[in-house]
Amino acid sequence: MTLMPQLTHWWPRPHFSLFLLVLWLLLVNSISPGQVLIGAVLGWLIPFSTQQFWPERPHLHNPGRLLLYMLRLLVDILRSNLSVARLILRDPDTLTPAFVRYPLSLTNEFAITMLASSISLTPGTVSAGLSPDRAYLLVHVLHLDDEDELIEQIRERYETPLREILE
Amino acid sequence: MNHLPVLPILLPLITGALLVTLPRLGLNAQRFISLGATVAGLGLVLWLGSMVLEHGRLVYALGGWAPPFGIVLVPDRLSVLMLVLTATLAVPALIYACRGDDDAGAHFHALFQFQLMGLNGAFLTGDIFNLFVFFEVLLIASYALLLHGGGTARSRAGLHYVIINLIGSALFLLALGMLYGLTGTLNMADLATRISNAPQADQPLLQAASLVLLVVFGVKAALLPLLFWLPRAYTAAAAPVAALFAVMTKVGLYAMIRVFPLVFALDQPLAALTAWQWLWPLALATLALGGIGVLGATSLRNMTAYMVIVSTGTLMAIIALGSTEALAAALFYLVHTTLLTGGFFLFADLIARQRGAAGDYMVVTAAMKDRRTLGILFCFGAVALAGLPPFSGFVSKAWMLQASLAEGAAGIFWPLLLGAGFLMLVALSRAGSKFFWRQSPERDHDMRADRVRLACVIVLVGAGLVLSLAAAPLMDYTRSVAAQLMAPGDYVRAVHEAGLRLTGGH
Amino acid sequence: MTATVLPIALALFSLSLLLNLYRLLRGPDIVDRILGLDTLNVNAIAVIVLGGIYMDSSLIFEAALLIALMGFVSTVAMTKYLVRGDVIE
Amino acid sequence: MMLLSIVALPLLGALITPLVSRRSTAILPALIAGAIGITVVSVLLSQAPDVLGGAILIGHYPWLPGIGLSPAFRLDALGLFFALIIAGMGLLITLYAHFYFAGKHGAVRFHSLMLAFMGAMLGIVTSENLLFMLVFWEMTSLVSFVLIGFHQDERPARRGARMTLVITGGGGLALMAGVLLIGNSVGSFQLSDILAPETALTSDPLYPWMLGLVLIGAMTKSAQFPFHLWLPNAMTAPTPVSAYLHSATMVKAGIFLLARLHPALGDTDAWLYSISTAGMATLLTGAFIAMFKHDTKELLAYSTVSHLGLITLLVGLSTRMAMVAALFHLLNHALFKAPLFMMAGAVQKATGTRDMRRINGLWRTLPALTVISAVAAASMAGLPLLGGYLSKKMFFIESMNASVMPPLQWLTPALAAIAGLFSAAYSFRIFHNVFFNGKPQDLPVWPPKNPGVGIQVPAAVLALAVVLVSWHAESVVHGLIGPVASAAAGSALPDYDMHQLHHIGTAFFMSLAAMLGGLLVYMAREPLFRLYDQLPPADAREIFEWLMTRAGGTAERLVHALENGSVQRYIALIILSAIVLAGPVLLSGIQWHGGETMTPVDPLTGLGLVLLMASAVGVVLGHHQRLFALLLLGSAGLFVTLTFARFSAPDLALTQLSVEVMAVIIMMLALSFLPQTTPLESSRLRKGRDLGVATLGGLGVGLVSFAIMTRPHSTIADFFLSQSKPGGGGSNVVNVILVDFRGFDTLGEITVLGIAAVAVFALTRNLQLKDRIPQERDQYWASNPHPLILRTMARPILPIALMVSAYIFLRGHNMPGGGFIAGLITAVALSLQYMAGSLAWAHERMLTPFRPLIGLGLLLACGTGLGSLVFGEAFLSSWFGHYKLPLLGHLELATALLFDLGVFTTVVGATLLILANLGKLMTVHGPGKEIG
Amino acid sequence: MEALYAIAVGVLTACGIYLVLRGRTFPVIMGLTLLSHGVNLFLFASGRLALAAPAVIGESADPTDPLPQALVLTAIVISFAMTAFVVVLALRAAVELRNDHVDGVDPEEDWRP
Amino acid sequence: MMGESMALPFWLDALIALLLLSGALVALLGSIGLARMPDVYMRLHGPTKASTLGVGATLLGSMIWFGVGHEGLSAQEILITVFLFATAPVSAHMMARAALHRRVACREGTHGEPWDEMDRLPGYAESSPSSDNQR
Ligand code: NA
Ligand code: NA
Repeated sequence: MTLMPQLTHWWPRPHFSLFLLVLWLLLVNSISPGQVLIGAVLGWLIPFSTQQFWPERPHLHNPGRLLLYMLRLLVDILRSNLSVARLILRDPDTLTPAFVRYPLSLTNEFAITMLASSISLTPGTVSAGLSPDRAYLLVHVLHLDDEDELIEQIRERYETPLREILE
Repeated sequence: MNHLPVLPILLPLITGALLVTLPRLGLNAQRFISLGATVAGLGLVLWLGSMVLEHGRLVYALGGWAPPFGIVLVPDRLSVLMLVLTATLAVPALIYACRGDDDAGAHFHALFQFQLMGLNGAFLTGDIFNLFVFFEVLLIASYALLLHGGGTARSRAGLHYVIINLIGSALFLLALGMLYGLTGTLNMADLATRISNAPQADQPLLQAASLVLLVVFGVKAALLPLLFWLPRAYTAAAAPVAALFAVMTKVGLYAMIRVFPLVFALDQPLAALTAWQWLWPLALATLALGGIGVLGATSLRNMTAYMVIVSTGTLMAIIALGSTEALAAALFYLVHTTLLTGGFFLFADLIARQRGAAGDYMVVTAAMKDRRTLGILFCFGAVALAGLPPFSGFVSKAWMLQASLAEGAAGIFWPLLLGAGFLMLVALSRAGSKFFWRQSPERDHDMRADRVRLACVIVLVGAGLVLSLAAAPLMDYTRSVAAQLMAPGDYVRAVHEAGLRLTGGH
Repeated sequence: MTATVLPIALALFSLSLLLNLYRLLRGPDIVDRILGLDTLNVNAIAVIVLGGIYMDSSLIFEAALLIALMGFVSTVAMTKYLVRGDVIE
Repeated sequence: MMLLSIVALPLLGALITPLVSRRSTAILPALIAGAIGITVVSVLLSQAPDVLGGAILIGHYPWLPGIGLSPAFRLDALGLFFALIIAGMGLLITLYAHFYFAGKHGAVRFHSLMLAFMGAMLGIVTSENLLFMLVFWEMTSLVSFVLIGFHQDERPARRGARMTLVITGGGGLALMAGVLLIGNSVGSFQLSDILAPETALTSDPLYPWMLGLVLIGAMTKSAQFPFHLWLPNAMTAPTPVSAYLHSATMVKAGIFLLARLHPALGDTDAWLYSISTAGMATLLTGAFIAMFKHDTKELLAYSTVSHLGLITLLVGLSTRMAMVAALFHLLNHALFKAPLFMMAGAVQKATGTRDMRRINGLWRTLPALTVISAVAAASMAGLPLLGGYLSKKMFFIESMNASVMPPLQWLTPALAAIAGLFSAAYSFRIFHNVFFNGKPQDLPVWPPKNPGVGIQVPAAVLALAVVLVSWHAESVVHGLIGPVASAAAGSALPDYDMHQLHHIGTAFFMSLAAMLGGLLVYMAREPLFRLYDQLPPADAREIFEWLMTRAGGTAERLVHALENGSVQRYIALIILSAIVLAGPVLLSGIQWHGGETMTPVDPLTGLGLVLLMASAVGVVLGHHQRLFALLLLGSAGLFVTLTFARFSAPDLALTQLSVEVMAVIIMMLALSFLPQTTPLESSRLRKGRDLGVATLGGLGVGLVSFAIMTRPHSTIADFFLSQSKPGGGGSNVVNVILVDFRGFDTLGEITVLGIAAVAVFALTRNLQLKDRIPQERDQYWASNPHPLILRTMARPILPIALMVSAYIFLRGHNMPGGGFIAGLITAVALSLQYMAGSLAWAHERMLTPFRPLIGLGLLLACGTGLGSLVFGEAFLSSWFGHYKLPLLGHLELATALLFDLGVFTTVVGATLLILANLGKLMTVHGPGKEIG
Repeated sequence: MEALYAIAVGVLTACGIYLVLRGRTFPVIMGLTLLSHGVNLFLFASGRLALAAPAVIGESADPTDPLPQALVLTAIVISFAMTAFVVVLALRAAVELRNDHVDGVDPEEDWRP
Repeated sequence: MMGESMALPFWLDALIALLLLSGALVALLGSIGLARMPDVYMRLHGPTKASTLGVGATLLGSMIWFGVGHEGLSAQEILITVFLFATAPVSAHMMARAALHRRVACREGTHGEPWDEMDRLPGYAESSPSSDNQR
């Protein structure tokens, strides 16, 4: 059913196949040869048969840095939650919410997505929209102190690393 | 191991699945496959019938799991009667459909096969939850078939039909929950045993379950306050579908006479059941309403739909008497009325096709090209349906009247039955004279009736005569069916023994 | 210690569920309600997992997994419906 | 065989006639009919000596002995007498009809029907089995219906036919009831048993019913007041039909029946009063009205009504010779009325009309017919020495002898005399008005032409018979009527003193008075006509039609008041039925708490259930805002899932969850095209009613659920738990039940899903929507349907979800999961691609043969089941095995997995087929493009 | 617990019945869904309520009755199929009849999709 | 009910307890935000971050609890966590987009105007009220 009309690559996504194999082994909670075989077969078969659904192949320049980026993001998430907690428990009237347009310099779709997600997961910001020409992200800020600082922070912490990793 | 009992379910299932698998198959190929399977199905059930005649009753344990744990099919005389009746109706209905009705929408043949599968399954199963499942199979197929061809009337009637049956299904599940919660089993024979041994404290709940089941089956069988979905649905359906639907109301009836005598009346007379005591007045009211409806109908299809109600009212009233003889008479009448009303649905369509925009409405139009043939056919059919001699309607009516007299129920039943017959006579004579005698002065319709369609109608209407001529063996058979039904202990024993055989072999 | 904390955690999540349902019922906008339902789904995952620890069984963790998947898909479907008036086009 | 042939020959003839002669003007049908008539008459005559001597010939042909329905024939004097009239008349009518129809269409049809009728009529009079007699009885009604409607394009013909059928058919049903009562009481439907002296029906408690029902049958057939209305309206039939059916034969069937059953049912006061009253009323009504009819056939029809009344009255009188008089008059009536009808037919042919005000002085044109008619009319008028006079005089004598209501002893003879007077008057009229009475006036056929000799021959034969019977009255009465009457009375009658008839006594003067009175009335006809015209017009046909229309209309209204097309009412009725039926049973002394100890409520579960209820109530309260209600429905689904999870049903939780999401998406897809809000249109009353029904229903279900849960439980579950592993090869018992123990249910279940998907495909196939309603005022749609962020994130989700799906599928047999859930996960993952991309985008990327997928899934599941047949096992028998493979280690193979794969495939195919076809509705895919 | 559960079943059923009696297709369909929830929970309870006793061999000492679970599973699937169908049918009826009243006749006005 | 016989090292037990408790607290915080905040855009913040994190912490706790001696390491929790973190922003984005599309008002005093340049706004470029039904 998901076998597409045009199969272009016999092994479209080696990394992803590996990820699926690990996922499988974790799911079945076993590393018996049989399960490895099944996991490997599925890990190849599923990306193979659905490759047309995921046509873009983002070339990771530096997988290690991506991992690092994730880690930093995680820390940011934790931090952001503490700050958001304070905000939430404050009297909402004292908050100064804002919509901020963040000018994008990224062009890669995956990178934009990653950026938008990072923004949403981190302190007091939610990416609320993307302009059709992908010129800027509309960001809703729960409590805005300084718009420029916020934009600069995002650019420095997320956009720049992402451009380096993904573009 | 003899697998015959399961084949009447599998054959249409596989045929239907095959037709769905090959959606680009040409119409003629579909017809060929569908018709072949239906005819083969007729052969199959006849063969099964001969085996049942030989053994009385077969018990087929699916998956080899002993009852009451696994699902069993228990083809007995009643099953065979219903199976053969369905197949007999299905063949001409399908042939009729193959003349063009099947092309009015998608997947007619697959749906038709699934419908047969559901019907056959319902007639064969010995497990009450499995009965529910087959009810759903036949219902979903019937929803689709009812809507086959499209149009506003169908959408409207279909919506009602579907919603009401969904509520019926919910009630069915409710009753099943009650039964399982109190007995812990689903096999009908086992249920019977457990219910007859149930503690006194559970009796009100079990009775309530039986009454909910009465409502469920009553919706399908068209019992009075539950039947109002029927006239429009049957009037709106495509002719071959309506013809097949003639057997659909009988499924509800089948379920009644399958479940109640066996499951709830193992150790008490049927007539003592609360459900049965309700059935009597409600059925009589149904009969009365059907008669009035026949008189008030404005189209032949609508009239036939009300004749279906008359017939179900009659049937339920007579089975409500609870005697073997009454049951036998009812079963004979069931065969007669199913084939005849089925044939009449086709006939109404045949006429409608000849009369242009007037359709089967009872208005005056130009003369039909084939009005001689059609008129004679109408005459025969009307006579048979109204219960006049020499056709099977008369035979069955005479029998039912006698059986009800023996039960001391003549005082109410006779006037109603005879009165309904009278109203049918009035209505049919009016319809006939409008269709065939009265013509507006415009130019005659010059289209001839399709010969194959005509033949299908002749076959079904002719059943009235055939059933009358072959009444003696059929009556013997329905007597034996009734006798078997009224001895539920044998059923229970047979299933129990089959269970023992299987567990012994395990 | 886990045993002590578990009921407290469950109680806190129950409170969360209540607050989510409040938002779902209260609105005012349909987006608020969707948000309420989405959060309800997320918290239900935690409740299931805590229930699993409580019953010492990970048997129902697939249910949590499915809630994550299904909750996401239904949120997407609903927001898409709001924006496009259609879900699949 | 001989008995059978009497009935069978004409019936066979009826079938053969249309087959052998295709031209409807051919002579062949008449020849066949004639030959059959002659044969039957000969057969009857050959038996006459024996039968009249008292022999009773009986032949049995067992058919349905179980319900007493077997053809059995009987020829006794009574039957022979009637059979001879039927066959003999039939012969003459055949001859007459041949000339009547000469050159006209319809002869074949007519002869065929006539033969059918003759056979049926012979069947009635020769039936030994009373139940089987009904077959013939109804057949005569039906044939008569068709014959009356012979001229289909004439409105009166159609109406007359219908009226006849309704009245006689209805009477037949009453008769059926009566016959069944008799048969039940006697224990047999054979006349030999019923008429046996030891049978005591008259003391049966149901006797009044038997008599009443039989009487209704007889009265409708024999056109007795008030059922007589059909007969005049039946005159629209061709004249041979009127002459045969409606004067000579069919209308006598009722009288035959009374005569036949007289031994069993007669000799009671009930018999006497009911029958003689009916007869007298008919006699008077018919005679009176006949006088005022200007149409020859109508006059004759009312005259027939009157004479039938007379005969009925005689049958009802309990005097010793009444039966003789009745039968003798019956013979005379047949002989004189038939030629008069034939005359009417011939005159119509000659003049083109039947209106006596226009037909005059035909004696010049039709001299022979004038003579014939003179004889017949004289006999009808009761002119001395003719048969009619004799039988009528017998009637007068019997009316005086009768011991009806002693205080009113004079009444019967007085009424009889009045009837005789009118009878004489109309007899004069029909003769005088037609053949004399000046010149014809503007006839349609001018000059009147002689229709030929042939058509007059049968009438002449009958006129001759009138003379002969009159001449030899004594021997006819002694030799024929006597034995017949004995047979009818059930015992031998004393010799009838024929000299009494020639005696000049009271009866003679009554006859004379009637004659003269009749003459006077006839002379004074013009003022009488004017007087009659001033009576309020009471056209039976109009009344009948009005009644029928009214009945139809009332029925229609009544039915539509009940079946009013409101499904809300139907649903309420269904639910109320369940409540009303089950409610009282539950309330009568049930112990709600079954005795088992209850599980204590833990707060979390309690909260979950409360939230579930809150969601449900929220759906109700918020249902006017549809999307909102849908969200709450989703929430309710979530809490149902949690409930299942809490109460140890992980499989259910998984299934409920996946199904819920799918269902909500499907509902949302549909909601795109539906109004977003539900109007506030229920009245307060309606809401109250619904709330009441809902409360009762919910209360009932809740209480029953409680009652069940608190009762002890013993189930077959132990078997499943113990056999799941060793027998089914899986440790997830629910899954083993689904794919093995009760795999057949699952097969049915996926079939339902597959059918539903195919049905959705069929429903949406020609439904193309390019347009939809705005959700709210000034609503417009975003132009970008596929936001980038969603699109990007959806891509990796698909393979991961498929992996999860594979995992859920493979572990299903041992752990919660299985083909169904895996299928839904796959479907949901793909539907996310529909949402993030588009239908077209997704479909470019996959083969989309969803229907084949459904079919293949079903075939796979079914094929797995069939596989076991090869090994001699029952359908769906499972097989599993454990293998130890080198390198790979432990491996378990089970057919159940294959079955589950079928389930998986069907579910994926069905779900996607539904989604895709709903999704395509607003998408321009090109007209009629099929998806799936 | 049984009592509360029974109340929940009753409330679901009552809500379902009330909605099923509405005049527009969409609430009716939602009512049918609620009704089937109620009925499924009812059927489920026919095997009695058991905590932490899934019918998976080896998972618990005294597993609950698995049969009602299998029945409810079948019922869920069937009612899903039926819901899908009736939704589409309601849609089709609304398009063809130009209103979404269950009887196909809008008491107020015609609505055009 | 829970396997209390299982002896966990104290620090692990404490870690699990901490994770569960803090997770529940954080999640509750998110829900409080959902309930308390004055407009839909502000309400989005709580669930998107706090609930996701809270549930994530709970899942981590569960993973450790089951991983250490109960049933072995199970992937479901990892998968769920990853999945939640991946999808929460998307959901939030979609919801915000929907709210914007529906022109749900933001609280008084919100800085910035999301709708000021209608044609420049996400998803609005090619759409106008007059052409709403033509696609
Ligand atoms: Na005249
Ligand atoms: Na769409």
